[in-house]
Amino acid sequence: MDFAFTPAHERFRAELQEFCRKEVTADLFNEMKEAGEEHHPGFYRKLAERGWIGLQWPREYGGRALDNLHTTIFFEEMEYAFAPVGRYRGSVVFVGQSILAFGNEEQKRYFLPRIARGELTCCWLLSEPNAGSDAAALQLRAGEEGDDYILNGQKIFTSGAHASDYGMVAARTDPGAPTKYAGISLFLVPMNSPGLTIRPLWTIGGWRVNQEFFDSVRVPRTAMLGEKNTGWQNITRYTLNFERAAIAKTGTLLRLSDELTEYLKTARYAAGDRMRHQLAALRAEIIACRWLGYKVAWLYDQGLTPTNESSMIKALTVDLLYRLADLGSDILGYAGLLRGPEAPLEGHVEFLLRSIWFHLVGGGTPDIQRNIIAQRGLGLPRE
Amino acid sequence: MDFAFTPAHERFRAELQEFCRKEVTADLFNEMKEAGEEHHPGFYRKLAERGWIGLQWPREYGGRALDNLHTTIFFEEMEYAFAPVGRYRGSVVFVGQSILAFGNEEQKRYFLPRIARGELTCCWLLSEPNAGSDAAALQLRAGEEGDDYILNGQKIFTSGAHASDYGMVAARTDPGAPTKYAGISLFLVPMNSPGLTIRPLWTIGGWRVNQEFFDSVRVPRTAMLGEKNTGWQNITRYTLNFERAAIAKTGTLLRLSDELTEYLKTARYAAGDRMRHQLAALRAEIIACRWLGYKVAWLYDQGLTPTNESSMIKALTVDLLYRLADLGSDILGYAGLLRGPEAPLEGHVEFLLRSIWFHLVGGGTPDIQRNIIAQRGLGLPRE
Amino acid sequence: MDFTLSQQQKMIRNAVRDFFKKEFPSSRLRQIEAKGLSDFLPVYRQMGDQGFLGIAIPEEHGGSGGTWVDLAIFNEEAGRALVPSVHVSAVTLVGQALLSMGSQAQKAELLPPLTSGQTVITPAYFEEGHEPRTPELRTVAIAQDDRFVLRGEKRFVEAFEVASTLLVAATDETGSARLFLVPRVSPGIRHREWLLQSLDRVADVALDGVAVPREAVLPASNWDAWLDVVDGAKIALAAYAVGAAEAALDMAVAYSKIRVQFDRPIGSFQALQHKLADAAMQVEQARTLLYYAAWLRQERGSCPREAAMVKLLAGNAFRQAAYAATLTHGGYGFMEEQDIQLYFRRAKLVEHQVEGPGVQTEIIIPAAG
Amino acid sequence: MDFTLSQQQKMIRNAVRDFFKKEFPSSRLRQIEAKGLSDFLPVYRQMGDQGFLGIAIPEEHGGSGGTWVDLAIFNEEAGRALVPSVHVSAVTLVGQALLSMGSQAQKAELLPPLTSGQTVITPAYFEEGHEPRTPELRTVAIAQDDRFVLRGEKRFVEAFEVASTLLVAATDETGSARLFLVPRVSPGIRHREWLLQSLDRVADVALDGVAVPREAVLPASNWDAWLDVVDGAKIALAAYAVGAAEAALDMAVAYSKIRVQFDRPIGSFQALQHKLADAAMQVEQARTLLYYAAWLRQERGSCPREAAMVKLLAGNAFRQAAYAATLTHGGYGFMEEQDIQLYFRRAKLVEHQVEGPGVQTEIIIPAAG
Repeated sequence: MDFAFTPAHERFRAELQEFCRKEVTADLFNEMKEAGEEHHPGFYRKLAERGWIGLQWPREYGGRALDNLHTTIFFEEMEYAFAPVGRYRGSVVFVGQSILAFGNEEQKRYFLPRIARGELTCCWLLSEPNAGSDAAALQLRAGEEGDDYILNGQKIFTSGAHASDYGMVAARTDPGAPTKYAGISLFLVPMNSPGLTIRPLWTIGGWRVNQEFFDSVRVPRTAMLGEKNTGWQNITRYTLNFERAAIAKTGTLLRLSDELTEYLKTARYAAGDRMRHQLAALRAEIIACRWLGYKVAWLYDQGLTPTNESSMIKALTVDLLYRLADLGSDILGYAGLLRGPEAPLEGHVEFLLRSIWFHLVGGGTPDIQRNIIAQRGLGLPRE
Repeated sequence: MDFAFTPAHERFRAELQEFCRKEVTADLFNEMKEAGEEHHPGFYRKLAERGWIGLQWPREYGGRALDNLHTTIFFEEMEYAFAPVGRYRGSVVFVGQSILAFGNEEQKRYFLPRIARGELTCCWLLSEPNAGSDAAALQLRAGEEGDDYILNGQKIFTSGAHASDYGMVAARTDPGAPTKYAGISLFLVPMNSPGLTIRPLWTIGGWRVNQEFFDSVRVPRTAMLGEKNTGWQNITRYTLNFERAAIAKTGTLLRLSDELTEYLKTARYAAGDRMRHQLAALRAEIIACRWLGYKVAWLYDQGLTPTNESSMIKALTVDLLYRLADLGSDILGYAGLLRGPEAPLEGHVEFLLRSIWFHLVGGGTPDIQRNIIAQRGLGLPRE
Repeated sequence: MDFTLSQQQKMIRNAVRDFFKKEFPSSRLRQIEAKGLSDFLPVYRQMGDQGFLGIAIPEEHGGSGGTWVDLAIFNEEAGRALVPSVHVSAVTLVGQALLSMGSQAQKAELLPPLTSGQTVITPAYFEEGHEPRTPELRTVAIAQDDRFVLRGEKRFVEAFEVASTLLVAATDETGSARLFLVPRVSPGIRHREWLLQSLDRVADVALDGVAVPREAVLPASNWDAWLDVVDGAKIALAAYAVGAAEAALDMAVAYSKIRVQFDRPIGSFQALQHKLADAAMQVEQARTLLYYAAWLRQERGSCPREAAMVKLLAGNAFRQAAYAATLTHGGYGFMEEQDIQLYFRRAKLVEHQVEGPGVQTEIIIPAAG
Repeated sequence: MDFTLSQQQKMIRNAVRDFFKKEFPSSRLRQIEAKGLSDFLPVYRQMGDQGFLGIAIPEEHGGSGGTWVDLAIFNEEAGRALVPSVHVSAVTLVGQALLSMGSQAQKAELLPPLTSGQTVITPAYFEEGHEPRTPELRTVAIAQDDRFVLRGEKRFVEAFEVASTLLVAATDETGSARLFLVPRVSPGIRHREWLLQSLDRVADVALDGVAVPREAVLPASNWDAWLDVVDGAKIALAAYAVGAAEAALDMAVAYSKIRVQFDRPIGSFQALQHKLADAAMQVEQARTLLYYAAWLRQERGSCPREAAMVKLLAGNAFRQAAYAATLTHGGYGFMEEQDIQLYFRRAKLVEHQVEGPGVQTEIIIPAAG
């Protein structure tokens, strides 16, 4: 047992903090409003310039060959600073990590360095109108035609489809497979492909997600990521676990609980003292989750696949996000309902309460996480 | 909408309070310890003398022909006084009400007046070692032999089996029925029948329940209660709903929340003020449940079968009992763990935390109640 | 005891429900979210024409008569349709305040246009740093000659955008909290508009030496009487919350019956069933207490503890039902184009409206004296 | 960073687990529940022989050495087996107090028999009406000649029945809180025994002019140093809670796999799965924080906030896991003859032991100064 960070970790954290102090500005947010998602190309470029994209990737693919704890520290500090890392998550974790985990050498050599240089952004297309929690029921069809695959169907709820160069698309390549879990393959599809239409879906969280219509979208055979018909296995073994751990927003939890603690110190009122104790109880859970997040990163560094822990950290942190936003709203009182950067705590509590749904639903609902914990973690029988 | 009690209700309540002030004594509890259940024959006799058994039954069966609100008020006041009404519940509500609901004229004329006079006590035998939540899976067999039925099998978790004259026993009369829900019948069985053995099972709540072994217990055909093979329908339509509404211990909730409020007034300490607010939030729910309990009684008075509401009041009150006991323990601090009548609040909080399981499990677990609310109340589909 | 609505009450409920179904579909709410309350005024006036706004105001004052139970029925339906709560501000707070504290002249002049929906008067009583239910207001009203001059800052004034007049709570020279009718366009009034999570608009209002005539004060006004009005409005708002909670639950139940995942309706999954069963229990609990509190208010008058209890429970029920219902809709739940999100975005607001959740437990079990 | 146990730590864990499996089956616990702690002493002495009691006490003082992480490992296993927490009283509180505040003579005389399990000294520091963590004790120690005379009343003294000596917290003439070693059989000591929900026994102890020699005081004792000892014991107890929680959860998981209702294992029901998943998450959360806090205590010394956090979380985890696990057992859950109830009956106790739940949040975020 050793809970110490290395000096390299500490230096990295300090560097991130310094960077965010300088670079995370109000302008950034104003400019993002147009983009419609938590992403800012200029800011993203700066991250690339610092060498902070692909921290955990081998040097031969443009990475820095650092441990996964660096990535966890990166997210924590970025979230603490409310820095925009939405497309970073999509490009680097959901897609980039997947390419590293089960892509072929050619794909790794093509995509990873470009992602690391900030030249190429990605998004991840799994859900369909009729395949949400039951993602394996997806129906988007990829049929073979000569050396190509032709994609037909729909995807929905995709973050950043409109801001990405490539999409990682889960498609059905063998409709006759014995189970729905067999016969799924993944493809890396240029988002500007002919036949691919993107419709914005606006969320109450302010950011947009998208619905995509694939009308005979043609990709070469080489666009396939991972072995044919093993897509579902790769998704559940790799991508979804990466996703779950990466959306556990410990940094946001730390920041908002710090700010609410400060708020209670300055704005004293009768109910505040009582809420201070509720906040303290949440704080204990937040600190526990912080270390659970480090543990998940460390498990990856050990070459393990922490499926159970990834579901746990996701379920725990989203529950904390919701409870913190709700308590925060009570702490701020009516003022906690005001929108915008001039509202108390720059409107972050209000925004979190409204945007909580990205975290609740993304990477699988709380019910799905609990199913996984019960069945994989505790070994309870399926129905 | 009218939430007023009649003068008769008010008088009745005052009468009950006066009676309890006089009759609920420390001796009562000391003497009950031997009996091993929340029942005291002397006290029970006094209830009968007052005419308080069978309040809601027709006069022709020895009842008082009063509305069900009287019964609800009766339980509330008795529970408020911590008076022993365990065998009352079993005899009058679980069994007596069932006889009234679906017994034949002869059974009504035989049993109800005797119960009302306090001469005859009853218990209700449903669960079996392998049929708990899935009560309809019961296997105790009642085979026909001439004019008799021969009962073989086991029952378990029976309150008051050792203190009852008759047991209402659910038994399988048609093992070949197409579903487990068909082929069940109910019998009124003398608890001193040859072949019937009673083994005590001691609970952490201090009271005993029992396990019963039926070794060729013979009862006449006339012992059957309700139509043959319709037992399950009667149980779910009547008995379980009676049971659920009757074990919603609003009186206990009112009493303990009153006492804890008083305690917080006198024993002031830093954490107390915070807990006062938690107690207040529970208090609001308790008052809501009190009226929900009256509503259930009133629905019965309208000739309705409030299945959904009975499950709700049971699930809500047991959850409140647990949360109140847990909060009460925190309010009292370490002293809340002390056993016995010299402990704070006469040990009632400690006892409730330990005996909560009677209420949690009795009449069906919280999960079972929620299944009923979802499927019957909201009309959601079964799996 | 009787837990049913009377025939007349059922008629009210059906009339209100039909009216909102026709006149207030969700498209109308979206329009108001985009453009503000002025787009609501035509419907609001129709509500006045239908007599809905006059419920629990005596006919002699231009009201429709009826009881607090009737008012609860109306608000339950208003909540079900997520109708903007202008009526709570203008009638249940201001109207009732006029009834209990106003002069004959004030009642005669102001109540009829309030109950007809022709006029909106909105209360301005929240202040920064004000400890709820204490009369220590920082806004002051100084008597000068034949006028009062008001100075201070009020926060979170609802329906400001459509109000002709504000009912401002201020401390007079004797140190008592009094209520003053202040035209919204008075010189010395500045305001700043905020957008809420719900996309409703509220205003912070600065009164910088606003002069009103002596008759602008509600003659019988005092802080206790105002708190009693607040208690009444809490019951109305609790009814709104119960109706909204049930509507959200209904939508979730309906959706969960038709949405198929894993080859079965999602409503057949036990975890979802229990989530919705929990919401149903909370709604039932809140509704039972609601009608008790409304009845008590009608029969006994003041009932601060019950008002606090039901505000707390109904607020919780709405918040939790809206959460469970939105979650039931999965990814669709938080898309703007879906209606369920309208409920979620308003749940927390209703908890804070009129009087926030933090103070209710204080009323239910006050600190030992 | 490293989240694994070292080889040596794994050996400790296995040794302790095997020991308790063999020497402390549930039948032994039931025996102690019936007859009291004297029936536990033989096992306790064996624990001393095995070196378990000396963990985190330096070898020079008769301890086994090792770290706070090792101590956490030991306590996790003790909690798993529900071993009476005499070691927390006698070693983690009193032993550590002697280490940090005792004289060389006291350490030399008392630590070896404490770590060998030959002697039990138990702390007496709770008082009626005492506001936790404040030094205002009502028990006083007045210096008279070569003695201190103690007067006051202590509550909830654990392990009193087997203790030779009490470590009594009392206020001296300068107003400082000090610690005194007081033989249990001293003239002037009266006690009253209580039975707890867990069927453990605790004593209220009255000190009615109990005289002890000058050397009975721990020379470096003061309230802050004592609170630091308390913080350490909270980490140990949190470990106990985590182990107990996991054991209860394990029992529930095992039972739910074999218990069949509705023709399927009850563990296949989603509602039950989610209940147990929630418990598993709480245990994981608490355990992660536990090892962080133990490590921090070892590396940095004092860590009151982390100790408070882990006491709170681990207490919650144990209570909720025990509740869920008992409920999983249905009607069997609360039968005396079943083992799962042993966990439920102790969960609330562990929350209150050493320092109750009410004070932990106060430590995590103190009131603004």
